Order: sequence, then structure tokens, then C-alpha cells
Amino acid sequence: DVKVGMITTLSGGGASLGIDTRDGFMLAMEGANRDDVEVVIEDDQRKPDIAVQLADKMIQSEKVDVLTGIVWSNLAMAVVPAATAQGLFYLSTNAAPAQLAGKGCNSNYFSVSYQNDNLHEGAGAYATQAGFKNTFILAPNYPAGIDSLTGFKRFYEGELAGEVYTKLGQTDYAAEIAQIRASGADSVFFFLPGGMGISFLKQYADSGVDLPVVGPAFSFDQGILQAVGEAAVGVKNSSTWSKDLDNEANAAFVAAFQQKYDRLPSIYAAQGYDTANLLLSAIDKADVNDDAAFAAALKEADFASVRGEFSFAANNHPIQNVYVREVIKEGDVFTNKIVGTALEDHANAYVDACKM
Amino acid sequence: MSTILIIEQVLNGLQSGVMLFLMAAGLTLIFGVMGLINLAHGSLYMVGAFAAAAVAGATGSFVLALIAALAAAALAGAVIEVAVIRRLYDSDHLDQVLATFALILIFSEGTRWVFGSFPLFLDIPDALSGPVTLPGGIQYPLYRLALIGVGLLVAFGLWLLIERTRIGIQIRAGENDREMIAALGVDISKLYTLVFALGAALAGLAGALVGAIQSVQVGMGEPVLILAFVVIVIGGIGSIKGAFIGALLVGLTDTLVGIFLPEVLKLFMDAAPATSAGSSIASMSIYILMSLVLIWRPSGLFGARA
Amino acid sequence: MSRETLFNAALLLGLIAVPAWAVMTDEPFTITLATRAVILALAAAGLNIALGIGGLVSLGHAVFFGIGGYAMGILAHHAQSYTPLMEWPLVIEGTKFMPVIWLLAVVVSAVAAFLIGLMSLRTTGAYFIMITLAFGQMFYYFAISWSTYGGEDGMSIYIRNDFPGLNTLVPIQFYGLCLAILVVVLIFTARLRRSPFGLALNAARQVPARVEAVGMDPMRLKLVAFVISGVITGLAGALFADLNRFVSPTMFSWQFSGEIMILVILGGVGRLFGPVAGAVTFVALEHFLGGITEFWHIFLGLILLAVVLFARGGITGLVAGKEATHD
Amino acid sequence: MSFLSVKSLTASYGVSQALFGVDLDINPGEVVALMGRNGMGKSTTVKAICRMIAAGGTLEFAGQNLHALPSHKAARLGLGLVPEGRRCFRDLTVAENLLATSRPGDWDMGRVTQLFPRLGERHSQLSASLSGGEQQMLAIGRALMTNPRLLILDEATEGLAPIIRQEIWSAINRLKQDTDMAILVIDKTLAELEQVCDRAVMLERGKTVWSGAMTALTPDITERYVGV
Amino acid sequence: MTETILATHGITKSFGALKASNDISIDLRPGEIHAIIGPNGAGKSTLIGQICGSLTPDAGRVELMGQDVTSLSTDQRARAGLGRTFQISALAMEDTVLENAILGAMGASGRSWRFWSAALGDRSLRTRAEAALERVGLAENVTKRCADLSHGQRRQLEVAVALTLAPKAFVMDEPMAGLGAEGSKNLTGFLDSLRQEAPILLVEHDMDAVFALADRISVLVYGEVIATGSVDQIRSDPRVREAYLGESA
Ligand SMILES: Nc1ncnc2c1ncn2[C@@H]1O[C@H](COP(=O)(O)OP(=O)(O)OP(=O)(O)O)[C@@H](O)[C@H]1O
Ligand SMILES: Nc1ncnc2c1ncn2[C@@H]1O[C@H](COP(=O)(O)OP(=O)(O)OP(=O)(O)O)[C@@H](O)[C@H]1O
Ligand SMILES: [Mg+2]
Ligand SMILES: [Mg+2]
Repeated sequence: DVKVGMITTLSGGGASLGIDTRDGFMLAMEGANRDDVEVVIEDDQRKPDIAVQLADKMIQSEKVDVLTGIVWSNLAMAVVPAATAQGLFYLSTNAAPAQLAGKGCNSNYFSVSYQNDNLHEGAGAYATQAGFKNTFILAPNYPAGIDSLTGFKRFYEGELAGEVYTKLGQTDYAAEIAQIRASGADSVFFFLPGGMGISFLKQYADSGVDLPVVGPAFSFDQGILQAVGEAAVGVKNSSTWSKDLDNEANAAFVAAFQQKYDRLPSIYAAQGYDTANLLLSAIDKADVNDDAAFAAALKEADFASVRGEFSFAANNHPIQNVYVREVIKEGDVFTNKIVGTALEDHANAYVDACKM
Repeated sequence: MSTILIIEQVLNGLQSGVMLFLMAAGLTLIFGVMGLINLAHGSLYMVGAFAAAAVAGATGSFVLALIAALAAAALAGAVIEVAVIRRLYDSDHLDQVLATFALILIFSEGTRWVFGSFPLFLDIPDALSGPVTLPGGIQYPLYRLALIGVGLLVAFGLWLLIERTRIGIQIRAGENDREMIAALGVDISKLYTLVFALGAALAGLAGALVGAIQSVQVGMGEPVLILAFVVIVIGGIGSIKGAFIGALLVGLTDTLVGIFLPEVLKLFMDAAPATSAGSSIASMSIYILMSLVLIWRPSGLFGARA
Repeated sequence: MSRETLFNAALLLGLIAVPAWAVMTDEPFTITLATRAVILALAAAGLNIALGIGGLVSLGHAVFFGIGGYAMGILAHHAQSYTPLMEWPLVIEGTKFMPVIWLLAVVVSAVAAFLIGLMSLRTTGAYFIMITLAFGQMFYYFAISWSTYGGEDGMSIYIRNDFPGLNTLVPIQFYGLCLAILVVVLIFTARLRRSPFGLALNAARQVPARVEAVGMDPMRLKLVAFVISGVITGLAGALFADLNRFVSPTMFSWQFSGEIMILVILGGVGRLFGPVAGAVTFVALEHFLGGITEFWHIFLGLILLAVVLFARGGITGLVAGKEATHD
Repeated sequence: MSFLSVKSLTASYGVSQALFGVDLDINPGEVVALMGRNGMGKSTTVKAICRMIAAGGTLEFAGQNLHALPSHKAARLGLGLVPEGRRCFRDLTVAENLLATSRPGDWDMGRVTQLFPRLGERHSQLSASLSGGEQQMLAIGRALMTNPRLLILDEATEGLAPIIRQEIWSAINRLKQDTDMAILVIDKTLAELEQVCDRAVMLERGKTVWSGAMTALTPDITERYVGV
Repeated sequence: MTETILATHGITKSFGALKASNDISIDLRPGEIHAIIGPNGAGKSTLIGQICGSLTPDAGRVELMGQDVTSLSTDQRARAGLGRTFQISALAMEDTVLENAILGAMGASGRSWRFWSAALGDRSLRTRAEAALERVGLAENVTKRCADLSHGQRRQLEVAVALTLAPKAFVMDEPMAGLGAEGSKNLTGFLDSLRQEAPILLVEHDMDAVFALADRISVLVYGEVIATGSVDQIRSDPRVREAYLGESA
């Protein structure tokens, strides 16, 4: 039997992401309907010290074999190194910081979602394809924000009209929008997760600056699009998944998710769903107690991903497409539609740094 | 950097200051005037925003949404005053801290329970959307100008209430000595319930107004709460004028330091470290401002007491 | 023996009995949980000296907690990556040796507390609350953007640090170490409260003018109390980091300062065992309520509210009666 | 039934009982002195009358049972308190202190500043920075501004210059002549009390031990209960 | 020139437009009680504040035992030998009577920096505190919490705390305020005996006490000393009668 511990954010401000992760994951688990897998779920309240404590609990008391579910990079950094050092498997449903992809990679650690930079790289590639010559880029001043702008610049070939780091948790962007207006930019790239992105988009739409905007999928996810409303329509965003991706697994997933939870799935739900399926595929092939065999089984990625083609690079991070989506309005609901592919079969920049 | 941009940023700073004042106004009333540390003020702000979003979603009317925000927050305020706060005026600040912290937990998770975990939608009314052109060719969102107007009105109204009416005098007297003012014939309990409801309504109003250009989500009140405390402490507790000046100072500092410090630093160092150092310092700037003000004047700019 | 003394003794016995219980019921995690409670109690015991005796309502104690945490994080990080902490003017290597880490935590916390106290103590009441919060926020934002040590992501340490004669990786041993430190600090606090310094500090909280008029400087008394308080909380921070084998800027956050304060208030301000009662209750509530419902914060809130409204003087007050005992 | 009627009044601070049976009556137009050594329960009696602490026994004023009323309602029946230790509202100006609790009637700002010109001169100063005596005048003025029917002066002349004390005593005398305000006075100077009071009530250890006309007060009694 | 214990030289202090102290020079000689009287708001407490260091004079000097203490802080002046009582009792309300007295003893003996031994267990502190309480008549109340004392008892404690300092000079702001007739009488007797230990600068409105005690009286009006002299001189001074005493003398 395999015991899986899910640590994710179920209360407080970031709860919607964790709830989708959990719901996607459990959808696959319940669909498989197996009695040899048990899942325990705990709420990390988005606090690193709580996450560490829960990991300890799951390892010491619940004696789980596999951990998963953490949404945030800083929580992942708190939990993953210690967990893999103790011989557990960690499957990431979302957070995939650079440290864990490069020097800090581990044969027991798999990111099923992406490497954190992927979406930003996709946005950069799209900006280049779209012919933007002078982009204004902004992100919050913290490691993920800095990584995001670095990722964007890796694939963006034009000039920068400006590069700005905002305060983490900032809610008013009047000053930055004024800077954008004055900068002579021809487009804007931003990475502002959660409420920051909602605020930015609403204020941007009301400012009269109508340069094209690009961002990673986070600010255009199903869960928050409704809160942004009209302001988001037409905005291009980069994503590894979309509900209209044309493959069988995805169609089944979207339908099942809607039926069960009566809402559209988000990227977090899709990643949770894929993670569960990957895990199940490996359980069928190898004993979880045999580290090497189980790791090899995981690495085969022998499951039907809702993202279509899916395999693991040498550092256990996905090789997959990064798509460009556009926000549209379908009836009353705001959602995304795929309009192109920014990067094909894309891995990540840290593969070579990983010595496994 | 052009003069126009500098003017525009100063305007942005002032505007964000006025917006801050709107948030701080209710808190000044409750904290400054009634002497109650109300950590749950941010929750009332959230209640206002959620009530507005719910009503706007159902009716499509922004005016109704504002009314709903005022009413819901005032009601919530009155209820918690009668059920909880009233028993805490005589105890020290610390019990108030714990109780209102507990209220935050209840309000936040209660809201999530009722409205779910996803942010809600609340938009600017059509009549106020889009930018207008100011003299000098500055494009400025009309809604933000409207916010400035409302903020100024609230400031003036509150100042009148506290400094110029008998009720204001009684409220302040009650803060000094509740037992004594009651012994002289003033029904201070009822007065305080009213004041608390008024403060809560102002928080709710701020939540609704600001919610239209920000994200209406659980936990939205907490960062605002800290900022509002910073504002009224800089201005001096108990002073409406102080809160107003404090809000403008904080708004200007926050906006201008964030924009200009990286530019200034670029004169001395490379672009990349200048940007990151600049924005690091910028995120601390209002706290640095507050400590400097307090080190210089230990009871704020307009604080009455030493 | 007063009821408070009995209650305190029961609490202490309970903490000593935890490992036995954990072994018996085969719930090793209970020890980790208890360790967390003990370390938080230590942090709160630190604050209790400033808050309970000196009346200094500091909403910035996370500063010291964070400093303790980063002292551990930085030293251990350099030790595990074999890079020196400093090469000039003298070479300083990282270390995994707890006593050295604690020394650093204590010294840096003391310096920080001294400087913050010096600047903050000019203010009183809500102003003091806010200026200490301001310093907390400065440290918080600094830590977030301090990319050398992980910025917002923080730092992971793979193996718990060493203490001579103990295997700290064994939960019981680490727990014992933390509990011993807590007991030492409580004994110190108990003596301090009755000492001339404690008496003077207590009076400086109530009537500074009187204290001045009998020839003592209330400011200096408070500053010393603030430093002692910061040092203890700093030490707790180092232990907390070691418990989690992880440090991050959240240790500096105002929410954390608030949480430490909540522990003190919940347990009973100024009561010797107040911080212990508060921390144990809080950790237990957090642990057990979390299992019941997704919306457990509501119940936590209601319980805290009940404590404020019906138990003046926190849990200790509820159990042991209203007034602090004088003898 | 008297205007103010207090019988077998008891009261405690937490576990320690302070009043064990105080009897006291006042009628309109009467000035009564409440006397006793330090700590005998004079101020506690006053606090009980003003409903500032819970008490047992009979407590009636103007035909109403005071026990049934909260402090502010009791005050509105016409109790005007000048408390021990002044207790001015520190952060209010002199004028604001007077206005905060005023109720309509004969006493208004003009009449109070006429009685205490010093208050007029300082009318926009914060009361916290007033001199001790000025604060005392303010506390009396504040009570008068509520236009009470029973004025209670707890150590109202404490800390005042002799010349001002004389003014206050003569003001009380005038009140007595011109109005039918009842006045309860606690004060330590026997000679001055004798000038204005009709009756005296002596407290010892929280109990009424003597009461009678001021003129019936013999040196014997005062020696026994107040030590002079 | 007679030896002086405490003296002010030309002290001046303004609050805005108000001159609360105007060029005040007074002194206190060994063994004497020097009373300061004057109308309410004349500046008596302001003068005391400047002597004790809680207010800084705009101009002028304060000397204690011939040493200029103008730039010393309140606590330094207390250690230099100034014992004061407050017009409004300043006591640690939550503490017991004994603890309040010990506080004074501690300050006087410089033992506030002890962190380990119990304050109440310190023999010498305790003896000193108890002796002072005994002298003001609070011996029976040593274990009472200060908050449970009546107003008058607090005034007694206020004096006792100053006593524990064994100061070179006492500065008392209305020590009789709030004391009953008997209490005033007792305290008058007590102060009379105290002057042998250290001279007293006494601000008081209780004229019976002042006339019974004072060796010299200074009269302060609108921040200025308008007269200094013996009891008889002051009593018969028409300006003093007009400004302060009224008919009472
Ligand atoms: N707040 C209080 N808490 C507890 N006990 C008190 C309190 N106030 C007064 N007492 C006690 O109650 C008794 C009566 O006090 P009260 O103040 O009524 O005396 P009093 O006659 O007014 O004396 P004084 O002339 O000194 O003002 C005293 O023994 C005192 O110790
Ligand atoms: N901080 C201040 N700001 C403004 N005015 C002040 C301040 N402190 C005192 N005063 C004024 O200075 C004058 C002198 O006050 P002080 O307290 O010295 O009088 P006093 O002689 O002690 O009177 P009393 O006998 O009534 O206690 C008063 O008129 C008072 O209002
Ligand atoms: Mg009394
Ligand atoms: Mg005075």
C-alpha cells in the first residue's frame, strides 16, 4: 500500500489554489477507485513553519511514502529538501523553484507542473514572436519575481522600456502605470500573482494606457478571472495547460471536474490531476519502498497527461509545450482560449546544473 | 524623467494618501477617539467590500452596492461592539488585541465560508470609468479623482464631528474617564456603540470604494490595517487632522520613494543592483518614515498627549 | 500552595510527561508538537518580561525571533556549503555547533534590542506598539530581499545542528534540551520578578515619575528589560529554526510578533507560566481543530474570544484566580 | 421620605467590604456634612449614591430607587458630583470640560466663569496642564453645569488657596440661600463646615455613628470621630 | 552668608505667553522649613518641577549643597539628595505599601541592578522601608495593596517613600492635601520633627500648618516672589492678604 501526504493551502487568502490542487488530485484518485492508495490532506495556512511541521507529522506519525501538494515556492523550499533527504518522494503539483531544478535536484523529487521559469520564458518567447520591440516589465521584489523577469528576458529579444520591482503585496499600481505611460513602451509584461494581478489589471484597464499586455497564466487563471472581469479580455498569457487543449485526457478531465465540482478547473486542478495520474502509473510499475525502481517508474511518465505530450527532462522537470492563450468571454464566464504555441517541447534552463 | 511625469507621480502619491485616509478614518475614530485597539478594523473593511461586490453582482448598481457596504459594515460594527468590545473598554489594551485578533479569524474564515475562496468581482461604475485629461495633459482616472473627493469630504465631516460638536467632546471625554462622564449623566455606552458603528461604516465604505480598483478577497483587510495604523500613529492618535496629514505623507513617501529611489541609486551604481536595492529600501520607506517621526516626536505630529 | 503554583506545577509535569506518553501511544509526532509549544513558550516568556513586568507592548518581537533564526540559518548554511561566512578582516567559518549558534543569536539579539529599545522607548502606549512594529517590518522586508540568504524563500538546513553529548536528531533529546532551556529561563524570570530590578521595573511601568523621584532612571530599567526580553526571544528563534531545520522571513513578520503576543495574553500577562499555558493551548488548538473542519479558524477565534471575555487574566487567571499572588 | 434617603448602605471593593451600614438623609435646600477620618468610607458612600459601585441597602433619590438605574440615569435625576481627586477630562480644554456634560438650567458658562474667573481666562487650555487648584475649580464648575438638584462635593476645597476656599464657601452659602439645591459636603476643615452646614453625619469604619444638627456637634464628638 | 542646602537663582520658565516662573531666587537653609504659598496657578508646582528636574528652566540655576544641578536629570538629583512628594499621589498602585517603600529604599541605596535576590528579602532595604512606614503611621498596612488605600493613606505613603531616601533636602508639594483634620495635625507634628533631619521646602495651602511650621514664608504670585519673611511679616503683609489669604489670618 502507498500512503500519500498532501500539504496544501486550504485556509486564508491563498486557499483557492490549494483547494483546486486538492480537488484535481482527488478527482483522479477517486476516478481510479483503488484501495491500495491512501491520501491524507493537511492545511499549511501558507506558513512555512506550519508546512514543515505538517511534513514532520506526516513522516513521523502517518508514515507516508510520498508527499505532494505545496503551492508556494517558499513553502516547498522549507519542506522538499528535508523530505527527500529522509528518503521520501516529493511530487510537486505547482511550486518548482530553480534551486530544486539545478544544484539542489534530487532523484526523489519530481515536478509535474513545470519549472517556475517556464511560463515566463513562454511569455518572453511570445513577446518576441509578436514582434514587441520595447517591453516594460514588472514583478514583485522577491525571489520568484526576480526569477520571473530573468526567465522572460531569457527568450525575449527586444529592448526593455523599463524594469520595475514592486512591493510584495502591493495593491495600488498608479505609479507604475504612470511610468509605463511615460516610458514609450510598446507592450507590458507583468508577473503579479494573486490579488496583486487583479488590482493591476483593473487599474491598468481604467488608466487609458492601451498597450498590449502579456503575463503568465497565474493572473488569468479560472479562479481569479471572474474577479478581474472585462479588464482582462483580450490579454495574452502563457500557460502549459488550457481547458480547450485538444486531447482526450483533457476533455475527460474538464468534463469530470465540472460535473463533480460545478465550476471550471484551473491550471492548479489540472496539475493536481496529472500528479495523481503519474503517481498511480508508477505504483502499478514498482514498489514505493524500492527507491530506485520507483523513481525510474515515475520518470517514465507513463500516463495520459491533460497537457498532451509529456516527459521528464534529466532533472525530473517536465518537457512540454508552453502555449499562448487569450482571455475571452464565453457567455457570462471569462475564460481562456489557446491562440498559439510559444515554446515547443520545452524543458528548462537548469538541466545541466543538475548532477543526479 | 519629465516634469509631467513627476507631477503625475506627486498626484498619485497624494491620491494614494487620500485613499489611505479613507481607510484610516474609521480607525482614527475608534482607536484615536475611543482608545480602542481594533485589529478587526480590516475585517470591517473586507465586509464592506464583499457586501458591495455581492450587491453589485446581484443588482448591477454601484450606488446600491455602496449603501450595502455602509449598512453591512455598520451593522457588523454595532454587533461586535455590543457583544464583545463593550466588555473590554475597562480592560487594558492587551485584552482588546486578543479579542479583536479573534474577530479577524472569525470574520475572515466566516467570509470565506459564505463567499468561497475565490476573489469577487467589483468594478468601477461606468459613469466614473476611464481617464480624464487634466491641465498639462496629464491623463488621470476619473474614479481616482472621485476617491479624492470622497476622502476630503469624509475628512472634513469627521473633523467637524469630533472637534466641533458636543457629541465629539463627549466621546473624547469618555476616552479620558468613562466612569466620570457616565456619573455626570452621559449615556456613554450608547454613544460608543454609535461611534463604533460609524467607524465600521467608514471602513466598509473604504472597502467598497477601494475594492472597485483592487482585489476583493479574503484577507484584503490586513495589509490595509497595518498601513492605517501607521498613518494614524504618524499623525498622532486622536487627531483627525493628523491622520489626514499622516496619510498624505505616507502616500507620497510610498509612491515617490518607490519610483525615484532606484533612479537616484542608478547614478551611483549599476542598474540591476540599483533597482533591487532601491525597491528593497522603498518597501521599508514608510516604516522608516514612521520611526523617524516618532523618534523626533514621540506622540506623532499632532498627538495631544506626551 | 496557591492554586497558581499548583497549576504551574501541573503544567510542568505535563511537559515532562509528554515524551513518555508519545512513546506509549506510538505517536512520535507528539514530541515534535510539544517541542514547538516549548519553543514558542520560550519566545513568549521573553516577551512576557518586557510586556508583563515592564508594560512594554512590543509588536516587534519577531525581530529577535528572526535574528535567532537567521543566526542559526546563516552559520549552518555556511557550514553545510563549506564557504566561509566572512573572509575579511578575519576569516569566520560557519558552524553546526549549537552553543556557538546560540551565542551569536544572543549577542545579535541583544545589540538589536538595545538599539531598537533606545529609539523606541521615547514613545509610550500605542506609539510604542507601532514603532516596534515598524522595526519588525524593516527587518522583514530586508530579509525578503536579502538574496544571499534565500530572500523570501528562506534557507533549508539538511541536518539539525549538534549539541555536545546529545543526538539532536532524536526528537526526545532535542525536546529535552528545549525544555531544559525553558525551565532555566522560567527560574530566572521567577527570581527576576522578585528582585530589586523586577520591583523597580514593575513600578516604572506604573509610575515612572515616582521611580525617577527615588533616584532611578525608568528608561534605563526598561531598556535593560527590553534587552533581556529580546535575548530570550532570540534564543527561542534559534531553537525554532533548528526544530524546523528551516528559516525564512516569516519569522520576522508582524503576524509572528502578533502571535507571540497572543500567546502571552492567552496564557495570562505577567504570570510566570502564562507563556507556557498560552503556547501549549495554542499549539494544541491549532493541531486538533485543524483536523475537524476546513473552517477551523472560526472555532479558534471563538475560543480565544471566550478566553478574553470570561477569563480575565488569560488561562492562568481562569484556573488560578484573578490576582497575581503576592507574598 | 427625604429627597435623598440612604439606609443601611453596604458596599465592597472586591472581597474587602468598605461600607457596613451608612444612614444618610438630605432634603432640598439642606447642606449636610459627611465627616470621618481618612478611609472611613466617605468617598465610597458618594460613589454608591452615584452608582459608580454596586451597593446594598436602601438608596432612593427624588422618589426613585437608585439601585435600578445605571450611573448616567441616576445623574440625570439631578446628582452633580465633584469627585475626589478632581478627575477632569485631561485632553479636553476647560471650555470643553464644562460643555461635555452640561444640561440646561440656571448654571451656564457665563455664571460659572463669574464664580471662577480663572476658568474664563484659561478657557481654551487643556485641563491636564491646569494647576491643581484650577482643576478643582473646573471640577466644581463642571458639576454645576449639569444643573444638579443635589450637589456632592467630595473634598472640593482640597488644594485651594484660602481666599478661594472662602469664595467657594460663600458660593455654597449663596446657593443655599438662592436655590433649593441640596448639598452634600465632604471636607476636613471643621471651622469652615460649621459656617455652612445644617447637619453633620459621622462615619466610622463604614458605619454611620453619629448624626445631628451642626450646632449639636460637641468638641467631644469631633475629638472622637475626626480627631480634633 | 549663611550656608544653604538648596537654592534657585533667577529661575524663569514660560508656557507660551504665560510666565509661570519669573526670575525666582529662593533658598533653603539647614534645619528650616521654608514654605511657599501663593494663589492657585501662581507657579508653585512649576517651581518645584524645575527644582526636581521634571521641568527645565528657560533661564537660571538650581543648586544643591552648593553644586549646580541644573543640568542633572530627575533621578540624578534624587540620588544627589533631593526627596520629593507629589501633589497628586504617584504610587505603584498594584504593589503593596511595603513594596512602594522598598522602592524608595532601593533607589536611595542604588540597589536596583540586582536581578536574582528577592527585594523583600533584603534586610537592610526592609528595615529602612519599615522604619519609614512606622513613622508616618502606616505600619499596620504594610501588606495592603496601594490601590486599596484611602486617599489620605496614600498621602501618608507618599511622605514615607520620600523618607526612605534619607535626603539632604525635602521638597513637598501639598503633603496635607487630602488628609483629614487629624491627619493634618499629625503630619504637622511630624514635619516639625523632620526638619532636624533635613530642611523642607514646603508648598502648602493649609495655612494652619504653614503658620505652625514655617520658619520663613515666600509668597509667589503670577510667577514672581512678592514677599519673603517670617510668619508674622507675611500674615500682616497687605499684598499677601489681598492676593492669597483673604480674611483668614
Ligand atoms: N478602589 C478601591 N479598592 C479597594 N479598596 C478601596 C478602594 N477605595 C477605597 N478603598 C478602601 O475602602 C475604605 C473606605 O475608603 P474611602 O475612600 O471611602 O474613604 P474616605 O472616607 O473617603 O477617606 P479619605 O478621607 O482618605 O478620602 C478604605 O479602607 C479604603 O482602603
Ligand atoms: N504644560 C503647561 N502648559 C501650559 N500651561 C501650564 C503648563 N503647566 C502649568 N501651566 C500653567 O502655569 C501656571 C502655574 O501652574 P502651577 O501648576 O505651577 O501652579 P501652582 O502654583 O502649583 O497652583 P496650585 O496651587 O493650584 O497647584 C498655571 O496657570 C498653569 O495653568
Ligand atoms: Mg475620600
Ligand atoms: Mg500645584
